[in-house]
Amino acid sequence: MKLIVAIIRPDRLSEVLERLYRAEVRGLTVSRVMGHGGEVDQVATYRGLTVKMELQEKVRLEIGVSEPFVDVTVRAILESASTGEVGDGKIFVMPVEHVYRIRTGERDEAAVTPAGKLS
Amino acid sequence: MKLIVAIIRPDRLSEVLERLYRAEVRGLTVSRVMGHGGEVDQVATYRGLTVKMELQEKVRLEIGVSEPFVDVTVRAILESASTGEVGDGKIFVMPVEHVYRIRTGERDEAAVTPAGKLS
Amino acid sequence: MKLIVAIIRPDRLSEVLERLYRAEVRGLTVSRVMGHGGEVDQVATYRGLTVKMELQEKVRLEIGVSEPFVDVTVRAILESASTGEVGDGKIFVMPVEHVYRIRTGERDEAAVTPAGKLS
Amino acid sequence: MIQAAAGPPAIVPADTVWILVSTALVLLMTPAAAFFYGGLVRAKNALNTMMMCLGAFGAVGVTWAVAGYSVAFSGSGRFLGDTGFLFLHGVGLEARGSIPHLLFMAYQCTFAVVTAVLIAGAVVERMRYGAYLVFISLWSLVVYAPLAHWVWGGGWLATLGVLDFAGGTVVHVNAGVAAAVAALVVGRRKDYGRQAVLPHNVPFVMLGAGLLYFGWFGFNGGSALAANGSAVQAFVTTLLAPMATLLVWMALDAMRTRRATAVGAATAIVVGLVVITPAAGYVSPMGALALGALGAIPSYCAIVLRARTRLDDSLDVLAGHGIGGITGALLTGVFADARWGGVNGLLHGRPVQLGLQAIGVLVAIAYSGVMSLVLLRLVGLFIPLRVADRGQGVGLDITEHGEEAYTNGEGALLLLDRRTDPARRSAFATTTTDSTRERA
Amino acid sequence: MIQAAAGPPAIVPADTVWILVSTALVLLMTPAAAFFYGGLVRAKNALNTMMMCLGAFGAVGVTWAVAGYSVAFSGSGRFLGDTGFLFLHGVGLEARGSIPHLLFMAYQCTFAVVTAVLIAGAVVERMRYGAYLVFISLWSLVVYAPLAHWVWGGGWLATLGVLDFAGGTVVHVNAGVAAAVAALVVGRRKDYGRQAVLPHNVPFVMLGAGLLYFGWFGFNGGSALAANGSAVQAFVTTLLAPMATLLVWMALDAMRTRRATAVGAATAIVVGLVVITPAAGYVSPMGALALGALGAIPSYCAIVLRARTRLDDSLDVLAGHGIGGITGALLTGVFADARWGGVNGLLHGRPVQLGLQAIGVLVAIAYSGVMSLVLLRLVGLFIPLRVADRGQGVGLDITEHGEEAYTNGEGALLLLDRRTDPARRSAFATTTTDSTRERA
Amino acid sequence: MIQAAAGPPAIVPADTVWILVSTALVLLMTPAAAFFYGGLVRAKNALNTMMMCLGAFGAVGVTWAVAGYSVAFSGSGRFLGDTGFLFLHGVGLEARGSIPHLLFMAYQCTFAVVTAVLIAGAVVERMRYGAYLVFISLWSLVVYAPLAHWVWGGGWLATLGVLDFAGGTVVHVNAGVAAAVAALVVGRRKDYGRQAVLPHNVPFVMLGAGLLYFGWFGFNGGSALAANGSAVQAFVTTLLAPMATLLVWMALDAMRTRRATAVGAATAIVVGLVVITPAAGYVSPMGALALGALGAIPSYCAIVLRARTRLDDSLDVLAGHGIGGITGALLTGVFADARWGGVNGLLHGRPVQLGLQAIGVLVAIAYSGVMSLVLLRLVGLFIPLRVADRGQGVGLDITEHGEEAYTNGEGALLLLDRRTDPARRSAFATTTTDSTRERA
Ligand SMILES: Nc1ncnc2c1ncn2[C@@H]1O[C@H](COP(=O)(O)OP(=O)(O)O)[C@@H](O)[C@H]1O
Ligand SMILES: Nc1ncnc2c1ncn2[C@@H]1O[C@H](COP(=O)(O)OP(=O)(O)O)[C@@H](O)[C@H]1O
Ligand SMILES: Nc1ncnc2c1ncn2[C@@H]1O[C@H](COP(=O)(O)OP(=O)(O)O)[C@@H](O)[C@H]1O
Repeated sequence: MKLIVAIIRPDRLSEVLERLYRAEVRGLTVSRVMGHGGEVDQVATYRGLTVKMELQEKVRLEIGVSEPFVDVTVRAILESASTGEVGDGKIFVMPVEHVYRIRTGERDEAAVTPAGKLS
Repeated sequence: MKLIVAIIRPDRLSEVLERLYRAEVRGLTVSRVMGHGGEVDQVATYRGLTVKMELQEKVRLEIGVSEPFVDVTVRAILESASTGEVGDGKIFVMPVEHVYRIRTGERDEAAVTPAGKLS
Repeated sequence: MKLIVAIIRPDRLSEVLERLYRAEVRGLTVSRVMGHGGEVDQVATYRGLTVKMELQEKVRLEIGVSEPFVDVTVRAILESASTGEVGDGKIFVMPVEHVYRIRTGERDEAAVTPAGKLS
Repeated sequence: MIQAAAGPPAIVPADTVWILVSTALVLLMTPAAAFFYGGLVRAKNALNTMMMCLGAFGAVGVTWAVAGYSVAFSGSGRFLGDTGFLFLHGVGLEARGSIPHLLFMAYQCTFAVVTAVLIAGAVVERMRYGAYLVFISLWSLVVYAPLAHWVWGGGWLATLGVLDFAGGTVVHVNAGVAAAVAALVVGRRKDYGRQAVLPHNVPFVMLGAGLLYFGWFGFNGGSALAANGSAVQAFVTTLLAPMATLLVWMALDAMRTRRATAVGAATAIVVGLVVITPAAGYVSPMGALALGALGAIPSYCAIVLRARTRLDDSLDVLAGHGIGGITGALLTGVFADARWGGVNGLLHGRPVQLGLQAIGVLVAIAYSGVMSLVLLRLVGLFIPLRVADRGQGVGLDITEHGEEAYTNGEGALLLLDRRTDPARRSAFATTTTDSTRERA
Repeated sequence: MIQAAAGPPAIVPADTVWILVSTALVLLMTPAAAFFYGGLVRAKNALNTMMMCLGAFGAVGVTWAVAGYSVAFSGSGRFLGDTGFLFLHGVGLEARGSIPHLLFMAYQCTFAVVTAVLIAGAVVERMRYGAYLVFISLWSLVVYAPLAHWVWGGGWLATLGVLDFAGGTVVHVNAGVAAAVAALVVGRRKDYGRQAVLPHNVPFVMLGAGLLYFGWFGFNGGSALAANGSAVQAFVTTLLAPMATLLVWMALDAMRTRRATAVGAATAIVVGLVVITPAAGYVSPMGALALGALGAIPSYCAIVLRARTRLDDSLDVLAGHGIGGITGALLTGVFADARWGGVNGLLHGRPVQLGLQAIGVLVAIAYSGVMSLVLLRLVGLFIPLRVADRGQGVGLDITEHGEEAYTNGEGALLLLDRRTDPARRSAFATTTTDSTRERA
Repeated sequence: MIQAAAGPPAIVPADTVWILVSTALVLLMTPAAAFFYGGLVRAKNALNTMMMCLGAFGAVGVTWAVAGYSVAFSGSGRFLGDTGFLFLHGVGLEARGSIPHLLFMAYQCTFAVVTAVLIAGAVVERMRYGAYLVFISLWSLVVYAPLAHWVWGGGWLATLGVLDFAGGTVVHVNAGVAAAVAALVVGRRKDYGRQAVLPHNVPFVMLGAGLLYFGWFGFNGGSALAANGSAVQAFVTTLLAPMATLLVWMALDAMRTRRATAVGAATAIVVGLVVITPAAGYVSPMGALALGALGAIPSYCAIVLRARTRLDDSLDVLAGHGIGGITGALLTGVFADARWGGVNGLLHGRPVQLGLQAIGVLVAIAYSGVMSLVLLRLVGLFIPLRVADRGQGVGLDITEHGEEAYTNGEGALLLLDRRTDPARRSAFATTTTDSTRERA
C-alpha cells in the first residue's frame, strides 16, 4: 500500500481528476494549500505598500493505492498536471502500513477497491 | 511511531473527537478537505446549468501516536466515524521516523505524551 | 528522501519561513489546520450560550527533503517556531519512497533540488 | 399647515414624498432581515435562510395585493374587512388621508412582507421551503391581515383605545408568537442541544442590523402617514431608543461574560427598535431612552433562558420580537404622554392605558398562537414541514435550492457524471440533462 | 396643488426632495450592481468585477458632466443635442420642470453610470480593465447619450410616440445588446464550456438584488420628475411587478429542477424590475402584476438556452436586461392604459402602440449593436481588450489590480523578496521599491 | 418660495422630509464605516473593528442626547453652549429654522456618532474596547461638541467668517487629528512594520464606500437644513467631486504601480467626499470637479508616505480624513464662488477667505490635538488602553468580544470542557456555566 501525495496547480485539477478516472483510480482526497518553490512571486499593492505574495495557491491530492496502481497513478498525474512552467508541483510516494475502510472496517487492498469491484 | 491519517464525514467529527478523548488520545490536527469516492454525487443548479459536485466535504484527522496506541486509535475512529453508508472515509496508518515537540525539542515517545503525564 | 510535516502556530510562520530560507530549504507547502493538544481552550459566547473552542488555528508545513537536509530542516523549525508555551506544535519526519517533479518528471534528489542549483 | 389650505381629502406632496421614502425603507427591511438571519445560521443553510426572506416578496407580496389588503383595510367592519379591494379593485390615486390610496396600499404591503419574514428565524435550518412559503402566505391572510384590521383598519381594538403606533402587537408580538408555535410544530433541528451552532458570518448580522435601523425609520416614522410632527417624533424616538438598549445590553453582556458581544449588539439594536415601535408616536424623547433602556432587560433574559430550554426558536424570534413587542406595548401604557401625542399612560396619571395595552397583547398572543397552530397543522397535512435529518446534515441550501452559498474558485471542482459516459466528457464539464439528476 | 400656486417654471420643494432622494437611490444601484455581479463570479475575479462597476463613477460620471449631458439634453435637435451644456455651462439652480436644472442633470448622471455598468456583466473575468473603462466612457457618449436624447431629450422617438417611462429601451435593451456584442468581440473566457464557473458568494448576489430593488424606486419613481400621482403609480408598479416575476420564476425553477434557486430568485427580482421599467407610469397595478408574471418567461428561457450556446455573456446581461427590456417595452404597448397615464395599448383597443414600441426596440437594437461594435473595434486598435489565458488563470484581481479580495489572517503569508537581498529582511516584511516589481 | 408664505419661524413640510431623509442617510454612514473599516483589517479583528463603529450608537448617541447637544447648540455663547438643552429639556416639535427642533437635534446626533467613529480607524487591532468607548464618549462631549459650537452653533469661528458647509474642520480635520494622536498614544500594533497586514475582505470595503457615498448625500445635502437650492447644490457637488477624485486616484495608482487598486478606488471615493464636505454649498459644479481632482493628490501622497513611517495610523484616518479635510477646507477658500453661495474665494478675487480657512484648520488641529491627548492620558490612568501583544496575536474578536467573525459549518468543532467532567457530555455540547470560563 502506498499513499501518493501530489501538489498541483489549481487549474490543472480538472484534467488530473479526469485522467485519474480513466486510469480507474476512484478514491481520493483533495485540499487547498499554499506552496512556495521556484515560482516568480506575485505582487500585491495595498495602499502605500507593495507586497510580495511568496505563497501560491496549489491543490493537494492524497491517493491511497495498492502496489500495482502506484505507477499508473504517478504517470497519470505527471502527464495531466504538467504545463512545463516552474511551479507545476511535486509528487510524493509514501509507504502506508495499513488502510481501513471506515464503513466496513475492511483492511488494506479491500479498503481501497471500489465497492463496485467487489460485487 | 505512527501517523494515523483519517478521512471522515464532517458530521461525525464531534463523536470521533469524543471517542478519541475517552481513548486518552489527546493530540491531533484537523483540516477540511474534499473527497471523492463511491458516493452518490450532489447536484447543483446555476442558472441554465445543472452541475454535479463530485467532491464532497470531508474532515481529515492527523494523529501521531506511539506504537501501543495505534490499534486503540484506529478502533476508536472505526467505531465512532462509521454510519454504514458509502462515503464514511478511510484510515491510513503510516510509519514515522521521528516526532519532535517543538516547545521543548523532546523526541519521539516523549513528544506525543501529554504534558500532564510527565509530571 | 523524507517528508517533514510540521504543525506550528500561525504567528510563527513568518519566522519559520525566513529561517528555512536561510537554511537553503526552498520548496514547501503550507496549509491551515486546526489543532487540539494541551492548550488552554478559548471561550466564545453566542447569545445565551458559552462555548469552548477546543480546536486552535495552526499552520501545517510539508517539506520534502533529501537525507542530508533532514536535520538542518528540523533544527531550523525547532528554533524558529518555539515560544516555550504549550501549543507550539509538533514535527513529524516521515519516510518517502519517491519524489517526482511534475514539470520535468525528474525523480528523487533531482526533484527537490531548486532549479537554480542544476544549471 | 399646508393641510389646512386643502379641501376635505386632498393629497399633500410632502406627505406623499415621505411615504414614498418610507415604503422604500420598509421594503429594504426584508433583505436586511435576510442578512441578519442569514449570518446567524451555518454556512450550509445560509441561502435557504435568506431565501425564506426574499421569497416572501413573491408569496406574501402577491397575496397581499390580491386579497390581504382587502381583508385588512376595506370596509368598516369591526372584525374583518370586506371584499371591496380584492385584486386592488378601486385602489387608485385618489386621496386616503393626505396621500394617494395606492401608496397607502404599497406601504402596508411592505409591512405584511416583513412581518411574515420574521417567523423564518424560528424554523431555519430544518423547515421545507415550499411548506414555509405556503404557510406564510396563508398566515399573512388569516392571521396578520385581521390583526392589522383590528388595530389599524378601524377594527375593535382601535375602538377600544389600544395604542400601537407602528406595530408592536400587530407585527412583533404576532410574529414572535407565531414563530414560537412554528418552532414547536416543526420540531427541533437535528443537532439542537448536542452541538453549538455558531453564526457563520457575524458581519452579515451587523449589516442586517444596520440596514434594519435605517429601514425602521420608514417603519415607525412613516406610520404617521404624513410628514408632520408625529412623524418627526416617531423618527427621533426610533433613533434614540436603540441607543439606550444597546448601552444597557452591552452592560448586561459585560456583567455576565465580561465582554460585549457583536451578535449581542446587533440583537440589542433590533430589540430597541422593536420596543419603541408601539410607542414611537406617543412618548417623549427622554421617554424613548427610558423605554429603550428598560426594554433591553426582558429580551436579554429571555434569550439567555431560552438557550437552556428545549424550544429551538433558533434565532430567538420569540425572545427578540415577541418579548420585545410585549415590553414595548406595555411600556407604551406606562410612558405615553399626552403632550407628545394623544393620551397619557400610567406615569402621567392614567393607569387604565396599561390595562388596555395588556388586553391588546393578550388578544394578539391568543389569536396568533391558536391560528398559527391551526394553519401549520393544516399545511402539514398536505406537505411535510420538515427536512429529514439526513438532509439537515447535508444542509438546506443543497436539499432545498440545489446551491451552495460559497463555492471556492476554479469551478474545477465540478465534473461531469463519469459513470454514465466518460467519453462524452470532452467538451463540457457540466451537464444539463435533467433526467440524470438525483436528489442529494 | 402646490404647482397651481406657482408661475410658469417654478421649483416645487416637494418635487425637489423626491428627485434628490431618487438620485441618491439610483446612485446606490451602481454599488448594488457591483455586488450582484461580484457575487456571481469566481473569487479570483471578484474585485475586478466590482471595480468595473465602481470605476464607472469616475469614467462615465465625469464624461457625463463634461459632455454627455449636453449631447443628450441640450437644444431641440431631433437627433442630437447641441453644445450648450458642455462642461455644465448654463446648468444652474433655475427650474427645469419643477426641479432645479442642476438636479435634473445629476439625476440623469446616475442613469448614465448605471447603464454603462450593466455591460460589465458580459465581459467579466477576461476584459482588460483599462480598455473597459475607455470603452464604457465612449459608449456613454456615443451610444447612450444619443438614445437618451431620442427618447427623453425631445428627439425623434419621443415625437413618434414611443413610450419608455424609465428606460426600457434606452437603458436595458441598449445595455443588453451592447453587452452581447462585447461578449462576442472580447471572446469567451478561457474556461468557458469546459468548467462550470460557479458564483463565489451568493449572499452578495442577494444583497445586490435587495439594494437594486430599493434603488429602483428612484429609477422608476423618480422618472416622473415630480412627487405626483405618476410617481406614486410608477413606484407601486415597481413594487408589484418583481413580486409576480419572482413567484413565476420560482415556479419555473421548481418545474425544471424541482427546486427554487437563490441565484434564480435574485435574477427574477432584477428581471421583474427591468420588465416594469418602460411601463411603470403607464399601466395599472394589476397590469404590473401581469407584466411581471409574463415577463419572467422570456428571460427565464433565454438564460436556460444561452447556457447551451457558445455565447459567453457571462452573467446573462442579454437575457436579463436585453430580453427583459424588450419584453417590457412590447408589453407596455399591450397593457398601457389611458386611465393610468396617457395612452392606451393593445388590450385597451389601440394596437398601434405595440407597433410603435416594436420600432423603439428595433432602433435601440440596431443602433446599440452597430455602434457598440464599432467602438469596441476602435478601442481594440489601441489597447488589447482581453487578458491572456494565463492571466485569466491567475485571476483578474491580481493581473489588473494587484490585489486579492480575501486574504486570510496573519499577513504572515507575505514576505520580502528574498532573492534580491536576504540580509535586508530584518525590519520590514514588505517592500515598496517599485522597480523590483514584476507583473504576475 | 413656500418659506415666503410662512410667518417668522414656521415648519416647512418639504424641508422636514428632506431632513428626515438626510438624518436616516447619515445614520447609515456608521454601519457603512463599520464595513469600510472592518473589511480592511484582518479577519481576527473584524468584529472588534465593526463594534467600534456600532458601539458608538450607544456610547456617543446617548451622550449626545443627554449633554452633547446642549454643549454644542444651546445658548449664544461664543465658546460653549449652556445647560439649556441638557437631557433634551425644551427640545420639542417647535420650529428651529424651518424644521422641528427635535429633528435638528437628531440630525446633529448622527453627525456626532459618525465623527467619533472615524477615530477607530487609527487604533484598530490593538485598543481595548471599553477604553475606546469611554474615550469617544468623552471626546464627543469635550472635543466635538465645542468645535461644532464654534462653527455651527453661532460660536466664534462662525462669526469670524470661516466657511465649513458640512464639517470639513469640525468633522474630518478634527477626527483625523484625534486619530493620529490616538495612534501615537495607544502605540503601534505588535506586527506593525514586520508583517504586511492585508485587508481580509475587500468587497466589504467597497460596500462601505458605496454606502458612504449614498449616506453622504444626507451629510452634505442635508446641511442646507432645507430642501432649497443650497441643498441641491451641495447634493450635486457631493455627487461630482468623488467622481473626479476617483479618476485622478486611479491614474496616480496606475502611474505608481501600473494598476488601479480596489482598495484605492474605495479610498478615493471617501477622500473625494471628505474634500467636498466643507465646500459643498459654496462652489460651482465645475469647481467641485476641480476640487475633487486636486483633492486626490495630498491624501494619495500622505497615504504612500505614512506607510513608510513608524506612525501606525492603521487605516489612514489622518491621511484620508485629516489631510482630506484640510485640503477641502483650504480649497473652499480658493474656489468659493459668491454666485453659488455666499462669498468669494481666492479664485474669485477674495484671498482673505483662504486665510480664514487656514485659521479654521489650525484651530481645529490645535484644539483637537491637545484635548484628544489629554483625554487619552486621562482615560489611560483608569483603564489600560492597549491589548497585550499576546491578545493581539489571538485577535481582538476573541479577547474583547469572545466571538469570531466567521466560524465554519458544523458547529461540530465545538466541544464541552472534557477535563471537568467527561461523563456529563451526553446531552449538551455546550456549557453555560460561567464559572468555568477562562480568559483566552
Ligand atoms: N520540497 C518540497 N516539499 C513540499 N512541497 C514542495 C517542495 N518543493 C516544491 N513544493 C510544492 O510544489 C510547488 C511548485 O514547486 P516548484 O519547485 O516551484 O516547481 P517546479 O517543481 O516546477 O520546479 C510549490 O509551490 C510547493 O507547493
Ligand atoms: N483511495 C483513497 N485515497 C484517499 N482518500 C480516499 C480514497 N478512497 C476514498 N477516499 C476518501 O474517503 C471518502 C469516502 O470514500 P468512499 O470510497 O466513497 O467510501 P466508502 O469507504 O464508504 O466506500 C472519499 O470522499 C475520499 O475523501
Ligand atoms: N499527537 C499529535 N498528532 C498530531 N498533531 C498533534 C499531536 N499533538 C499535538 N498536535 C498538534 O500540535 C499542536 C500543539 O500541541 P500541544 O500538545 O498542545 O503542544 P505542546 O507540543 O507544546 O505540548 C496541537 O494544536 C495540534 O495541532
